[in-house]
Amino acid sequence: MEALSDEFKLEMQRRMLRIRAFDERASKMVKRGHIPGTVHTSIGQEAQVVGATMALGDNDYMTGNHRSHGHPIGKGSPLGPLMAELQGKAAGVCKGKGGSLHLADFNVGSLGESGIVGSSIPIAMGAALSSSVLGRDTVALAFFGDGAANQGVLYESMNMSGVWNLPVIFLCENNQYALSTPAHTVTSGVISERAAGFGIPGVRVEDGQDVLAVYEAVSTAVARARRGEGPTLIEVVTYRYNEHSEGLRLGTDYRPADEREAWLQKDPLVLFREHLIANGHTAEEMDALEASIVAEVDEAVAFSEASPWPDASVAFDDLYTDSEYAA
Amino acid sequence: MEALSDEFKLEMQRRMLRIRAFDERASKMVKRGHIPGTVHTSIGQEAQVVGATMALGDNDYMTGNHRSHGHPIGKGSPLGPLMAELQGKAAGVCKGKGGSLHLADFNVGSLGESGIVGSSIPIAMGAALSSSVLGRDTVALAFFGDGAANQGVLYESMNMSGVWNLPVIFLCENNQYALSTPAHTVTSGVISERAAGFGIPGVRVEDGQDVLAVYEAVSTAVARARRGEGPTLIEVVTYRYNEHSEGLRLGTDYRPADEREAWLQKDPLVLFREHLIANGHTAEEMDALEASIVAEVDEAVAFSEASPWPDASVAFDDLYTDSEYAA
Amino acid sequence: MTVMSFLGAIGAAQKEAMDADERVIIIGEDVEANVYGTTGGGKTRQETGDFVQMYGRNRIRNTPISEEGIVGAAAGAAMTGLRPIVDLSYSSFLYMAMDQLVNQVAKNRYMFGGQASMPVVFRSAMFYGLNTGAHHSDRPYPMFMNVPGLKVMVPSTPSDAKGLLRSAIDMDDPVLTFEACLLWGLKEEVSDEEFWVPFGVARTHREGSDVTIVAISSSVQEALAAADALAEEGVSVEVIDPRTLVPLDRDAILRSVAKTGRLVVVEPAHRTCGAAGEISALVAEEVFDSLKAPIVRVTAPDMQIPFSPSLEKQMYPNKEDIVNAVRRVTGITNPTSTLAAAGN
Amino acid sequence: MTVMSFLGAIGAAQKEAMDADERVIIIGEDVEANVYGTTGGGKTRQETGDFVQMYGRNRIRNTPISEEGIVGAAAGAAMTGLRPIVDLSYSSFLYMAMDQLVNQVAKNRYMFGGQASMPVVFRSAMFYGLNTGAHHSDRPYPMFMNVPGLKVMVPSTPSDAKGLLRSAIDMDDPVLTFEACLLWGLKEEVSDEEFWVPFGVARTHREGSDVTIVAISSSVQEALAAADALAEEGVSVEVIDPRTLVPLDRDAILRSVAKTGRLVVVEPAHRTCGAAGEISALVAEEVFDSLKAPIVRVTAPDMQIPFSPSLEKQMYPNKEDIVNAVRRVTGITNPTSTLAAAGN
Ligand SMILES: Cc1ncc(C[n+]2csc(CCOP(=O)(O)OP(=O)(O)O)c2C)c(N)n1
Ligand SMILES: Cc1ncc(C[n+]2csc(CCOP(=O)(O)OP(=O)(O)O)c2C)c(N)n1
Ligand SMILES: [Mg+2]
Ligand SMILES: [Mg+2]
Repeated sequence: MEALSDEFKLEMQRRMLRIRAFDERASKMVKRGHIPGTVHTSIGQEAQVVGATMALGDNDYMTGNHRSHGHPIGKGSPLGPLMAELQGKAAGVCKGKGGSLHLADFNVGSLGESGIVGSSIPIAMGAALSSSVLGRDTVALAFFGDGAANQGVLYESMNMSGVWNLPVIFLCENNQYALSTPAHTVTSGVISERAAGFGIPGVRVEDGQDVLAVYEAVSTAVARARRGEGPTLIEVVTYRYNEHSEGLRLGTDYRPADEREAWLQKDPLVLFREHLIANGHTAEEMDALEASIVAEVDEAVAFSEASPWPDASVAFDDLYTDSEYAA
Repeated sequence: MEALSDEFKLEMQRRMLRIRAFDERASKMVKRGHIPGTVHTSIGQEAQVVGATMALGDNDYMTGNHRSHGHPIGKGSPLGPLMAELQGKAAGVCKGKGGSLHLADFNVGSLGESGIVGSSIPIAMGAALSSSVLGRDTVALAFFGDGAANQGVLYESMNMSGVWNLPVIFLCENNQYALSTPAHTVTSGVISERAAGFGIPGVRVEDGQDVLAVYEAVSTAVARARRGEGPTLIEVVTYRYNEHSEGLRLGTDYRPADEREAWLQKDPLVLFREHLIANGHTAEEMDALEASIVAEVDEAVAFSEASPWPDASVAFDDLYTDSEYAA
Repeated sequence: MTVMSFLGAIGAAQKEAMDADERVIIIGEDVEANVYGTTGGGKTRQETGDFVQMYGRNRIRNTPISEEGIVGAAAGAAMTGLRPIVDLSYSSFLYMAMDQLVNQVAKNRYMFGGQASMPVVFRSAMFYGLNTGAHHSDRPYPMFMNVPGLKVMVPSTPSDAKGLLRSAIDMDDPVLTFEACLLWGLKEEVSDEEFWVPFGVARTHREGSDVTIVAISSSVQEALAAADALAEEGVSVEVIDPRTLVPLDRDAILRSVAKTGRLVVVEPAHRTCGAAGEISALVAEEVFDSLKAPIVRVTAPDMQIPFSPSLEKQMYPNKEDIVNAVRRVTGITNPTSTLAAAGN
Repeated sequence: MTVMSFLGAIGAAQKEAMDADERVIIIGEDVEANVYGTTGGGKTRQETGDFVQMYGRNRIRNTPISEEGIVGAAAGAAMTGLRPIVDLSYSSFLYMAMDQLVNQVAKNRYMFGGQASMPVVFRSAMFYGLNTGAHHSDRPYPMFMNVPGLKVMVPSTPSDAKGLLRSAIDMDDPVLTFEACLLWGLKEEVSDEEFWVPFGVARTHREGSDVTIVAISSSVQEALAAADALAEEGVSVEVIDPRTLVPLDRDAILRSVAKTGRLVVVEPAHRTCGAAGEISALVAEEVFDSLKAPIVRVTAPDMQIPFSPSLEKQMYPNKEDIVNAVRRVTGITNPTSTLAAAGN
């Protein structure tokens, strides 16, 4: 892979920091009742999110799952409307109708999260089908978890996109748990190795906390897809630092006591900060960058707080394109 | 594998002949309007059916698909009630309510065909789950086609049974076409190779016209399952001699002109007849065997013809076990 | 005008739409070989060539048997610039793709605050009455009426099939069309011009003053036959085909019942929570004061479909059942008497 | 008697059934860690240990996220000797397994002429009203009412939840239970003994003479609150909870409407082709002559569920809506007037 520019790397760190700061704030807001429902944070998984989203071009598409507000941030979506969406405000990116589980920002190619685990995988394949039929050069990437990897639709999608040689990437965010369930107790075989039987390459990124490793794997798949060589399955091994969702308190210790500690030692933000410092940046620069991101999140919250609630009538819009049928 | 007894081999030929004769008769009856709807014959695929069903024990379970009246015959079901079912008669094995697409004979462990392609695969897994939970030593086998192999539920089932180490065999009858669609145009990768990614053995029987080859592969998987070592995926390469369903006339030549001819040279009944003759039987014996099977099918038809139509009220039975809720 | 069968009319609408807009593609199992008869040429494949010859494999997408994947792919494609027509062959296979239909196709536009549009049509045939057994005889359209965000059409004549399908393809919302195979062979003169039948506009097949029959899909033909028979007994029946169930032409139905005072609703689906129940409830709420008699539903019973012809034939509403229902609401018990007073 | 929450009552029924019959097993996602609160001990896990400790992993089957596989496995297991309880967590996930539910679970016994029996229970929670957005707020029970072969229960109190669930588990037919999470915390005294509430028997929560309200699931509580308010205005309301929708206690509903002459039906599902429509149609056909007023449905609109609390709160029938509906059918426009004449 060609060397990445310093500015590009700084932008990687910036986006990872943005996800962390945004999600940490969102977590607090859930606990204080300032965000309705709950949120599923990407805290701990930022390298995997940013390594993948920054390997995509501006016109490329992606779909996500319940744990996907990091993803539009990674793809460059402005924070204010995302935060407003989490709060259910009128200025939300989905007018307050989607919420944390169903963020979408079509402006950056984010075709939406799915609260239904696995369900958005074939949507990404469909976006790749559009590219293919219409002769565009866009690619599409589906994010999903280790839990979602046991939904049959993934294999239907790998097969169909294999047959049709579609420019799609299946990216499994293996954070080793599906809610309370350890992946190894419900997964027979190795996820990335499932690709071979469907005639497509399968790649496993063992160090999903290394943003450059993820970036490289995804870039390779993107280039392949753009060359018309078809789909790739990528499994990235990572870890979520928080509970499955904010506010959820599970009764059992489904995660070994010291496991989280060990993964905290591999915090992707710390690792990449060190990398940047080793490559000519100062600690002060990094501190300043971090502070600027916190300020960005403050602004996003202010933007959201300033927004009114959506008017009750908004609930009755957007079901159909011809509003005559709306109730 | 231990040597098979002569009687066992004769029984193999007997059952293959039975399937052929039964299906050929059924085909004629469809064309004459004596069987309502249609039938999907196993003609050409008898070795694959009998090699698999005879590798199962009497108490073992199996599920089938739309092309599965050969399967209960292979498992030892009497012909009369099967034929009566095809005709929709009262004496049918399902009281005339199932028909060709939904034959089931619980007496021989046949838990039913599914007219919905792929849909009976997890049912077999469930039967294996019963064995496992209740500590029985029965195994279960799911028959399905190359077309069905692209239904996601197959992979959910392979994964679950892999994790739970269930005594189940997934048997793909790859007759190289799904209705009008050549398997190679819609299948990415190789079906049997899909097993590896799910941590279970995958076996490909290239010569599915050789009943002994199929028997050996399935017996190995059955023994494995009974030893508590879990599931196996077996792909058997075979060919259907007739049209997808009887009476269907497809407008395009979706099969190359000479392909069927080549496969007719590998007729499993002829091949095994030759094997038996080479192993001490006479052509006269074989002719007599064949004639006796034709007589059996005649009897089955007579049995069916003698049966009345089901009483109209039968349509309102068997929805629930407590008949009070039937309309 | 050309005499077209119901199936031919569907093929014609697909062809017109493919010609009119390059973004229209067809996705489905066995569409390449035209197994289900709607991806051939104008009339026969021989005459005008088939769709693969005409439009190529880029736009005619023969698929694996992966309904969930197919529907999801079509949804994703519809959100990003294509206008897919998905051939799901039998209605009984829709269940395989239920998650995609309900959770993605129906909800995405709404959830994302209008960012997505979903111009996609899902075609499927209801194969009831042909001795195919319970796995191929479903008539599941009522389920989809309960899912906001989908539109549902149930054409009952060749020209409605052509005009409604064309509207569906050209529409920016997802449409499910349920085609009764009992109607496939039905023929009539259909315009060769492009035309569009609007959604939400019922068709009054026959005017009458004593009873309104609202009939759905293949029941329309049965209802018309019943109306003929009843006319001979002096009962004047109005027969309305809603044509689209979502949106439903409430006004046409309510106006008619306000006029006749009596309603019979006929459909081939199971009774409980069917479209007939919905229409009955609508009328019982909106024009109750006009009602002179109970509202009677004539539907399939809440029973699965048996295979045997000797069993299956009794499972769907037929002319006789409809005549009896009308007699019940008009109070006529003796076929030769004139309109009785009961309920008046 | 013990004070039990709705959720606790479900756990108690599961525990009793597991103790009573070794063939009962529980299959589902996250059941091992008791994420959804029904596979713990009697009251808390700490007190009595959890189900895994009590019954072992052989009978408590924590699954991958593979709903279609799970439901299929349970169906196959039920056909071969087990009696699975399947925890599908949210009702919105049933669509993933729709083919197995409709084509296998509902049809197999019938298609195979009675050879199969299907003793299996599918539990799922309807999470509406909690700002979880359109992917977790479904109330899809009406769809399943349209599928002959399934039974459907919708308990609204802790003791009904316990007694109906026990009946469901002990029954040889497949049952879907829809548990409104708005009721999870609802508490009442529930018998510690084993008891079985029969299917097909409605519960009259309150007797009255002016109007019948048939209310479903969480709407029962809203209806009772409305009835209280209306009593103060001099309107006597009868509140009936069908408890099971398949089979439906038609007689109880028809008897009540024959007495009161007025019907309001309340449910949290979408309006079109919902259970309310079904009950309305039933009454409009069977006891039309007793009816004094239009039948009014109070339901969720035909709209998906928005996330924002400021939007979602208006989406489900509440006490106020019910009071208004009753006023409409009784002709009372002014809350302080007594029962008006309209419709009488
Ligand atoms: C179809 C479906 N089944 C179950 C759930 C409930 N659920 C929500 S998140 C989750 C775990 C998902 O695990 P994974 O795919 O690994 O993603 P992660 O949360 O670890 O990022 C489950 C079971 C769901 N939302 N959708
Ligand atoms: C879910 C579903 N989709 C489509 C069909 C229509 N259909 C019936 S048989 C068939 C082809 C099946 O091919 P395969 O699985 O290879 O079995 P074969 O007929 O070759 O034995 C198709 C598409 C169906 N019955 N069920
Ligand atoms: Mg995970
Ligand atoms: Mg095949």
